[in-house]
Amino acid sequence: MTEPDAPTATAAPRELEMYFGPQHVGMVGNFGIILTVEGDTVVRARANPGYLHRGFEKLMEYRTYIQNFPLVCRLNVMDPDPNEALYAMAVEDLAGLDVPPRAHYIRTVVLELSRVSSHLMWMWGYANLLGFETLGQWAMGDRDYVLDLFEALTGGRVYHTYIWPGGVRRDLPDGFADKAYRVLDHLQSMLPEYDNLFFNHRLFADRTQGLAVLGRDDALAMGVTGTNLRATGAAADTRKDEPYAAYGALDFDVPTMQDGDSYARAVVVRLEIEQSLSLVRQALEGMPGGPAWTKMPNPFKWEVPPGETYVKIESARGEAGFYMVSDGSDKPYRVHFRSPSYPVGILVLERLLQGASLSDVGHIMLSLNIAAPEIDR
Amino acid sequence: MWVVGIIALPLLAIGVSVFFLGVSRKVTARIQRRYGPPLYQPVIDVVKLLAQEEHVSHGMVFDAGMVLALGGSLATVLFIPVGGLHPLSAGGDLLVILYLMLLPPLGLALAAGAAENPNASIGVSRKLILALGYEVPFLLALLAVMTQEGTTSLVAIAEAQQPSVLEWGLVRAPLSALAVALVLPAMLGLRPFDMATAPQEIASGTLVEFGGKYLVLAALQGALHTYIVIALFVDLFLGGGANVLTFLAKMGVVFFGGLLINAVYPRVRIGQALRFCWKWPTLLALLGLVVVMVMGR
Amino acid sequence: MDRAQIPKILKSPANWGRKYSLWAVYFCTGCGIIEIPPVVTSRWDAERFGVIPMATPRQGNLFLITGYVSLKTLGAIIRTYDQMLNPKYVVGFGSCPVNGGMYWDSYNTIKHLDQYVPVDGWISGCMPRPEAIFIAVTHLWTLIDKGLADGYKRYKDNYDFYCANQRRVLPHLPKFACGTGTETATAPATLRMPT
Amino acid sequence: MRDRDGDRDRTGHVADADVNEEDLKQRIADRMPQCGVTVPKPGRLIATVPRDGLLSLLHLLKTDGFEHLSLISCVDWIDEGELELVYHLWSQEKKVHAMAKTRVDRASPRMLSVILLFRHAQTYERELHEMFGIDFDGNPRQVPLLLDHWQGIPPMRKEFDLRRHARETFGVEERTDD
Repeated sequence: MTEPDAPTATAAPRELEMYFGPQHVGMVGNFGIILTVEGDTVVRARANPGYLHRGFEKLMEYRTYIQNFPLVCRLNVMDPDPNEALYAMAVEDLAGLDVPPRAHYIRTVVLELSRVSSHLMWMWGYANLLGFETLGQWAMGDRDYVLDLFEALTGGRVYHTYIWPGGVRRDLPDGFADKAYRVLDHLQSMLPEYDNLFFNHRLFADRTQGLAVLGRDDALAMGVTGTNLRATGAAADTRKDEPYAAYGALDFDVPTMQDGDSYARAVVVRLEIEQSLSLVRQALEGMPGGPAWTKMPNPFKWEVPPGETYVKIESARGEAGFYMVSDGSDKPYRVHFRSPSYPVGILVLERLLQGASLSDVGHIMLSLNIAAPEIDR
Repeated sequence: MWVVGIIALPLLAIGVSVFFLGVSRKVTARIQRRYGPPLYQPVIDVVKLLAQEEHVSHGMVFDAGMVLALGGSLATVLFIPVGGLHPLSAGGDLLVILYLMLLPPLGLALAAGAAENPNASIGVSRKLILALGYEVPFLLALLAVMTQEGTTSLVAIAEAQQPSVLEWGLVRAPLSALAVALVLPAMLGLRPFDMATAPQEIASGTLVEFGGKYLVLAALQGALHTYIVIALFVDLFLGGGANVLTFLAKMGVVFFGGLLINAVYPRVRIGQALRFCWKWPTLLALLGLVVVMVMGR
Repeated sequence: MDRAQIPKILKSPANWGRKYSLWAVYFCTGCGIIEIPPVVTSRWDAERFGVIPMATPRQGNLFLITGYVSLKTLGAIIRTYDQMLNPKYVVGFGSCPVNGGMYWDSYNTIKHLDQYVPVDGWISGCMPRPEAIFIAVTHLWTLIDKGLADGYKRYKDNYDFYCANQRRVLPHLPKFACGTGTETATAPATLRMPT
Repeated sequence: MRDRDGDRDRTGHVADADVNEEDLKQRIADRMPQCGVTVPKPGRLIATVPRDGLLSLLHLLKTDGFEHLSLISCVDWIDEGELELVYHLWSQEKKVHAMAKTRVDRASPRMLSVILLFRHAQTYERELHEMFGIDFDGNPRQVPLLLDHWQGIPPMRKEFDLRRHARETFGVEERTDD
């Protein structure tokens, strides 16, 4: 019981056990992998999560609905807004709250900006791992402009506590659309630069093509969603399958690639940035008038009717879901978060790392776009 | 006079290489749209490291390895003519330099082995494999130059190139020069060939267990290595230098080119690096050797 | 370089080096890590102040503990801290290391970081902005100048106190396998706890 | 496969979605009479079975197109002395989310593992084993996942008092607000 996940076989004399992370520059998030290497080749890999576990689901059972509201966005720091939206949607579903159309559009803007910021962060990490520090610095610098937009809209750079049961916390500030268009234009103009420097680079293709291939059947059988699944050719996207917010009224395609290797996964993310920029633009242009929230009952004494619901959303990493059970009191009875990184970060990662070269461990992990706080919760 | 040279040359080398470190950080920062640290930042770092209250050693072999590495580099510096300065030129030539250049990697390997960190061992093995890769074209190119000039003395080679630009090794043996230029990033440990100290893969590789004054020794050795390789290239192919200043200016140009490549290339895998080194640079160097031998007849 | 600084540098070159060459060791302890990449990249560029991220604890002297600390992470933090060379400075980042913050009643995160490792400075807030990190760095400079950034000395002097606390929450760590378990867990009177 | 052809309308669920769910409900009721099926809203389906029937229900659903296991969740109904296991399945073809539910005894919770049907159930079961203390027969990897050397009652159970634990372990002072 005391030995966490002990190795099954005794290590052969030439094999070496290595702790990859959490104190490791090549590690994304506070996550560990225990590698058994022979020379430069990984023989066996075991994921070692739990460094970020803070018992979210238990904490939420102890807090009222309104107290949970600032808590949920901290589930995943890289992409916080989908979690807020999920929580809001779950509570709305249970309590039967209506959301005005304007709030749907504002939510779409926020969710897509969050996706852009998460993907740019991913690009920084990925480029850095491949030793492409210049692109990493540029992407991170450009991400800051998105954070500036968030700051103008919500007052916070990273955590926004903005999407709220019954709508959003406040309406768009004056001149927000113009600011947003400027940022969108800038990002749009940077994308060709990224392509020249990175995605069209021969060395990038050399290092990633054919690496860590995940077939479509395997991906489907192992619960993979999001960009990782779309890189195998399956056009599954919650935004299309079960449209929420304003996605049903917007015009977009789901970018897919066929190969399912590291390269395909990276290119899908790159294509999604472009698509998200267009979605933000569409949502801003088609923004209807009217109120941005519905009036809620007094949140301090608010009791949500008993019931259960499962809502889901397409976060930057895939299908994020929220299973919420209410027993009619002012606190949720049970909350369970379905994180997109969860199936990918443990079983799929362990499988793809087998036989990989030690130089590729970090960027195989990053190509899967794993967020450690989502796995640990 | 030569006593002054023996003392001055290593000091000059250290000064130049530390200055290069500062420049490299500033230039990289500017390419990355940053302001960057002050030029004298490496000096602050060295002062900080020397002033640390703790220095973790990993035993005699660790210490001896570091001394061997730095000593080897310093000795090499003395044999490389810088402009008119060549204090030990009478006693040495290219072959001596080649032998002396083997000492630093050996010392580093000893120290890293004594540190007993798997990352360090992997870093050393990568470094040695990479050396295996670039030594082949480098030695072939050297052979071509020595055949052409009919001497193994670096001073003579540098002086033979003095008259005009047309006498430069770059013009007279372009294939060999190109071959060495291609493996130059690998010899300098710059991207795309910095896998021996890749922080993101093996957390700084060979340097993982170095701290305090040992890191100073290691960093100094690394900086001197950069100096040696670039000085060799300038002496062999860029006409040496009429005086110290022109020589240093040429070195600066070569280093700057390396920095630009460093900034826009990703890191490759060790296998890819080996394949690259043994393909085009080796072919070019071989071709250059053949051309020299045919023309020389 | 500011001309007025030169006498100061000559007086204590060691402090000059320590101040302007803070090599940061951090790992993604918690949410706070999200603001570190912007700080070290092109928008905010911490390298101006000599702060650069370092890959291995042997080379760093500034330890950023960025956010809530779960028990499993605490083990890694202690291990990393012990590997760093003196002098070393610890900065607690965000509300969670200060008093548990949002996770004050969680079963898996520690509440007061300074009971387990000595902390030289705090940055409060959730999330602290990049400017706050720079303020922390400049504040740390003042502390180093005055000789108040002495967390590593406190750790040495009150090792029993810290060790007992560490053992209380992490009894299984190999570090404590041979300990007696009788160390007192009350703070000695001489221990200056940052308030 | 409707949406891949692009004939889906923009407003969300397609018009014949209800038919699908009613069909499904009927089919499950025919094949497994002990199973209670409800359709709370379009696109959702809840099927409740006794503990023994769960594997056959999951198998039935899987052959019906529910190939994606989203989540295995567990709810602790402490007053009824039972743990409720909820298997969340999604059908990409039908665009329906199904929850298969079953209850196990709280005192000695045991369940058959479903890793033969869904490979990645391994991790979910591993977590439930850790957080609720449920034993999954057939899961080879029931070792701690998130917690480090945890002793005492599994933390997600309702009888685990979070605040008392925090007070005793970390010396957290009680706050006046709740």
